[in-house]
Amino acid sequence: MSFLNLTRRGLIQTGAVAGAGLALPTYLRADAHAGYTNAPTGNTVTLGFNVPQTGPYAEEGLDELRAQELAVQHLNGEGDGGMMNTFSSKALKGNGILGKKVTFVTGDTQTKSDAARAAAKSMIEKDGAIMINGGSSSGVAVAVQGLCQEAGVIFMAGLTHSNDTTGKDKKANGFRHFFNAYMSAAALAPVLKSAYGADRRAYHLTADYTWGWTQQESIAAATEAVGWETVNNVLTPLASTDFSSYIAPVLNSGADVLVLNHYGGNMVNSLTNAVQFGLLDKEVNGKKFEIVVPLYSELMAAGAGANVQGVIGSMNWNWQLQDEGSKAFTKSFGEKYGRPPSNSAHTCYVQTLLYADAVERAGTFNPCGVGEALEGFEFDGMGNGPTLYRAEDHQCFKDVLVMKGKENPTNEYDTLEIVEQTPRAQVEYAPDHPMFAGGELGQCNPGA
Amino acid sequence: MFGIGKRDSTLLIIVAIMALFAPFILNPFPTGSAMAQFNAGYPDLMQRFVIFGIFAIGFNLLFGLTGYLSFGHAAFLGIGSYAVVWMYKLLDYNVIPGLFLAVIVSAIFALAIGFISLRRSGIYFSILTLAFAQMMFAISYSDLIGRFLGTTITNGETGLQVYTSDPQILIDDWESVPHLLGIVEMRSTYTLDAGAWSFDFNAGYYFCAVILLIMFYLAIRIFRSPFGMMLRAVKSNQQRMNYTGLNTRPYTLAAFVISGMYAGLAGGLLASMDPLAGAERMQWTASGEVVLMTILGGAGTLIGPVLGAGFIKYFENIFAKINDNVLHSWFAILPDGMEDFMVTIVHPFVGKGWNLTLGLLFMLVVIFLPGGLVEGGQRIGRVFRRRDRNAGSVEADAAKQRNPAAE
Amino acid sequence: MDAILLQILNGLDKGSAYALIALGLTLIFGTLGVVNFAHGALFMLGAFCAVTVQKLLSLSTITLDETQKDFLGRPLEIKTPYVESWFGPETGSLIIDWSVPLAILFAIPVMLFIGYVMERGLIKHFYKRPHADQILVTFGLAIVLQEIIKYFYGANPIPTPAPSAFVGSFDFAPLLGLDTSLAYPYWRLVYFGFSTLIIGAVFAFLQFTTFGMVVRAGMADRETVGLLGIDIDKRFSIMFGIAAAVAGLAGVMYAPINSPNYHMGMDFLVLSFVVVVVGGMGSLPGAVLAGFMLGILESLASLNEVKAVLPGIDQIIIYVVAIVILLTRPRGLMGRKGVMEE
Amino acid sequence: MAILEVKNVGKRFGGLKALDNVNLSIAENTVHAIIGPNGAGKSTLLNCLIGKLIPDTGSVMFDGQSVLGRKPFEINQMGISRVFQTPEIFGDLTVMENMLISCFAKRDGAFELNALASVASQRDVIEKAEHMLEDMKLMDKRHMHAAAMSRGDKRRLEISMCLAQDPRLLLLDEPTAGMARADTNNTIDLLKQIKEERNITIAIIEHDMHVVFSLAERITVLAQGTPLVEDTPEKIKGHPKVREAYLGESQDAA
Repeated sequence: MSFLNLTRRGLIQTGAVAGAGLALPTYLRADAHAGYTNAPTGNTVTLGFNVPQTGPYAEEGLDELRAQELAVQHLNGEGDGGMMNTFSSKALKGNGILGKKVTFVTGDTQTKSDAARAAAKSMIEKDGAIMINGGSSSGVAVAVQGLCQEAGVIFMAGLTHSNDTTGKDKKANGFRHFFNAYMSAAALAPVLKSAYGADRRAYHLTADYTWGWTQQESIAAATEAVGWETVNNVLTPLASTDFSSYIAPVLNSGADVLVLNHYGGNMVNSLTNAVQFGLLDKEVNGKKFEIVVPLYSELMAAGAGANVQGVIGSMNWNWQLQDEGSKAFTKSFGEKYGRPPSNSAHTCYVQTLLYADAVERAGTFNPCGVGEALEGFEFDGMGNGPTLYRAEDHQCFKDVLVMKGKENPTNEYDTLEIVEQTPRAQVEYAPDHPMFAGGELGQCNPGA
Repeated sequence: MFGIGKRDSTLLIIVAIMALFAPFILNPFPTGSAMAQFNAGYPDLMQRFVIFGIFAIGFNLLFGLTGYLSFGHAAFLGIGSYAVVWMYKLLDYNVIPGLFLAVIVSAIFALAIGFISLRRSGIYFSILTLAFAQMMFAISYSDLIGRFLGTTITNGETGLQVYTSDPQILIDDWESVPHLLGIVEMRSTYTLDAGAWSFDFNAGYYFCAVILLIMFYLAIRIFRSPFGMMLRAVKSNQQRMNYTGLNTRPYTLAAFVISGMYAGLAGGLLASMDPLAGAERMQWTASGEVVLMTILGGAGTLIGPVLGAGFIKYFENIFAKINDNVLHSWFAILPDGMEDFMVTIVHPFVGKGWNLTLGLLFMLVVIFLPGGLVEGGQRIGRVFRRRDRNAGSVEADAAKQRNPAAE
Repeated sequence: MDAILLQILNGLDKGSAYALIALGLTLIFGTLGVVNFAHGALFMLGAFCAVTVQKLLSLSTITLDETQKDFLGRPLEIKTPYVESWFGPETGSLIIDWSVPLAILFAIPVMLFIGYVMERGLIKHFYKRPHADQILVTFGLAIVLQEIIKYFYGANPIPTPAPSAFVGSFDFAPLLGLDTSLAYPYWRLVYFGFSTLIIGAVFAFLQFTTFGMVVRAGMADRETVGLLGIDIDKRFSIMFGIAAAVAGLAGVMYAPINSPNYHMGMDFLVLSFVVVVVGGMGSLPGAVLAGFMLGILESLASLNEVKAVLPGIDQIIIYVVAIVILLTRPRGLMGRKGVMEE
Repeated sequence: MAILEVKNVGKRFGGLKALDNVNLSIAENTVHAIIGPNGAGKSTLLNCLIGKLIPDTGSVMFDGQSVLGRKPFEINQMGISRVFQTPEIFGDLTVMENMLISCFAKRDGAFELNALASVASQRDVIEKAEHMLEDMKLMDKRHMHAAAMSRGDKRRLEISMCLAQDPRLLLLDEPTAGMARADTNNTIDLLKQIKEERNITIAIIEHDMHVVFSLAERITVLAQGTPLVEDTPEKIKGHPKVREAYLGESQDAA
């Protein structure tokens, strides 16, 4: 055995030399001293925007892409500057990043881990992208985050709401601006209690995949803490399009609240089906029956139409916020694209600026330097009030919005209204919280 | 040579040369140029070309020869990937044990699924294989077995990956990514800059390419063997086979298992290049993709499936990345109005519209080239080689064996 | 007990959708011998007929309201649908409210036409081609159709509500003398009724009209009917149109149940093939029977009591049933010998 | 001595009695014809002999072994080859390949996983196949796709493939059905030649009296699922029962 080991190690030593000899030139071809993947050469730097462009989340991906394009414009000093004017850090000057003009490449995640990794790899290997930004599912975020860790580039996660992204699957090269299931639940529970009372019996329908599980776990724990009882939790297949057979039994279960731990098409359909069954018109246990959707998005609300009316949920950000940052972003996005930005657009926009800012402050594109600049970074002026990128798990902490479907929308974008802006302190948790346990951030990897 | 005929040797040598020089062939445009968008010579895509080539070759051994259309082959692809990642988790990052396990496990599954499904033929067989694969997809996607046992088998939708807490009993300090026997890391890449051009030579790609060549060689051997002839006989006339004293079942089952092993190997290689195994690799869309690859390239031909695989993967990875910015840069030389006009015209077909282009090409190919891309190649070949028509193309035989009228 | 009744009811409703789609598919697949991967796309086109009618009826004049502001602080645009200005607000909004049933009138000619054109322009040339080629061309067509819809309507689902008269649910419990609730949505009951009507109509058409009789004869033995000097090809084109219309109508009425999106056809594609094959190739009654059977079994498998014993069974029940049936009955429930078995 | 012994075989399809107490014995090295009007049960009987159908009663012994319950390929491997009414050949394969398959089946049995050996290296099989094609005058067509041949050639190929297996019993099911007169005569000549050159038992089911009387040494007449009479052709020709049951109507039909 030891002989074998020796041989192996011997092989490896020669191998390591050969490997290094093979590996080095790729990443160092431009700047022999940089020592990190895709060190930018010349006067441009390339960002990689990896969003779903086909498949069910294509519309969301499109909105993310719009925001990212806008961010690039602002970084390059075009347009009105948007949130760069309200951002508390003043490192960005509108002359690109570190004086290099920003260009970008795009990829299609198809909302599939494989395709997302292929697209990210192509941007890293072929186009020399220095960072990857975007996406709209937790599975994809975890997959691409792992890839970026291995490749040695920074990953800004886009829309990913699963606890795992900065929990058991967290990575040193990955950062998440979006909130997570735990924070949604922590923000929602008090509002739900005050709106519907403490004596409620909740029936959960949960999409049968990682995000659904963590969302259900979080909201159940938070609502139980305010006195609610969880009557049942039913896992629904992701591929379901018709949720009638899961909704039919709800009325006879003795529950008076239905919690839909669904996202995207699942949520649009399950909510539509639930309203069809007339759940919202019923009275159970002497109380009006209610539906809760822990994670909302503008596009889902648009897809579900009138069915969202009166239904409470949470969001990372909304264009109706009245702080200066949100107003500036909504204005410049609205003027360019004729529509208000979605919360995933906001996340991707902010992440692009934050990345650029971190590079400026670190004075290098080296992911380790950038990571260091982002870790523990506190700032304001990007919507959601004072914000922290926590060093321990790279989760962002900021105010969370509790939303409600608007009863009488005046136009197609006016589907949701802000019920409460839950302060950051209320949604914070310890880095070693059991729902986030199991993973390790590891060391930052600069690649080559 | 190598126990195969002259034409087949020629084909094998051509494929070998193409594989060897792929980094040059696939990167014909200077890096900075507008056309560089069409370059496909970067490690990830080159790896995908050969891996899906292996998958399609294997699928063709079943479908192209016996005519049995499996709609669940992606199940074996997924199994192969899971097997390799499990070996990473239990042993270390060496890819070899995992690849062996991938082939063995996929063979076992193929044996079981094939044994049951091959009791039926035609569309009934297709639906049986589809049903098995979709079941396996659902089970993996929600990790039903893992949940039942209270542990993790597939890690659900996130995909199976290596955590530092895994046993990894053979791990050494230097190991952090998949490697071949400790000799070379799969991601090692040497980049050759030649003037405005740049070419990537990636260890993982060459590893896959060598395996592709071996698998291609084996496929040639199978095609030209009595066994391969029997498989074509199955497709042609099962009744006559039975009354010629031949038992069709073990032939089809053997073909199914071999082709499942190819798929398992391909899946294993995917995880060898990129240490992650996701459930969507098993979904019916993935099974459908290999069917399309094979038909598109030319079912029943040797090289067709490889071409089909390359074609589809090229569109998925190259066309999807062409956004409006790129379009504007292409047409920048035109006057402003013309530029915008051209961008508007091309816009629906690229970027997020890449599916549309692919769909249209499927239709065009099948309408105008009934024998798939191979037939296209032959037609071009015929134009160039009118003088010695008799020599024919290497693929002519195989193409002719396509069923002229299946009805 | 009430839970089981409710699931059976729900299964009938789901099953009616499956049956309707499978019926159209069988008309093409089991009779013309064409593997039509674009059938799901036809269903999707039907649903988008409903969306289109809703959008057309909602075409509006725009006036600016200076007292209200939009999100950029500009005067708010107030939209008044033309139909409201033509017929008065009440009749106008009633027309918009009933856009889905109205869409049936729109969808029938449109889908017949699409089906007819598809057959004449494309499918016709593939009758003699291998099934593999049919798969490739119809799959390509399905992608093209859904990408076209995506281009014009976007990827997001579009809410297409049923008339407000059908909002809410009907409680069967008092009817059956049960003391719990057995509520089922009105629109789904309508869907069930509509599907049975269409299924009945198709069977009646094939059974009692000369046209139908010729087509049935052609299904059984195409050559002989051709020899009789009957232009069977033309009738088959019309059958293709009818199959498309059946799929389209299934889609129109489905729109209020789930907001239509461009890939809904692909979601139904695999399922509809399973239904048709379980029913047995070439058998219309088989397709209908299998549709209802799978719908009911799927619903029953999602009973909490069942899931407690077999977690995840609802995800795989369709496939388990398909495997069991195909292994015990070689040609599905009612399949004919020799159809798509080569 | 009898190579095939059919005893008390009966077969019903629902209410229809297709075969009723059939006894038949085919002697080695003879050409034995089974004739009878439509619906007499000829095809049913044949299918019982080759494993496609299993009779309800009775036994079928081939060379002392029962064939009942065996699968078609097993019965073939016992030494019974069958020629179909419409030639069953591998249409997508070349004539040579058709012949090779037959030869491989003879050499390697029902299944052999020789996936890596090249066909070209199997000299013994190739020689045998070529020899057979030469014998049967198909050598010049060996590169043709079998489906592209004339009906007569397809029949010739099918018979050759059966012969390549050196069967002990060759079953022919209306080998000239639907053929032009010239093709029919060719087929008759071919079968005569086979009969003369090879030690082989031939059982032939035929409608066409011309074929039957040109070839058969013994004839069994089947009517309504049961054997009416068995004798030499000369005797059968004059047999009043046969005339009554069969010949009168069939001469026009042929």
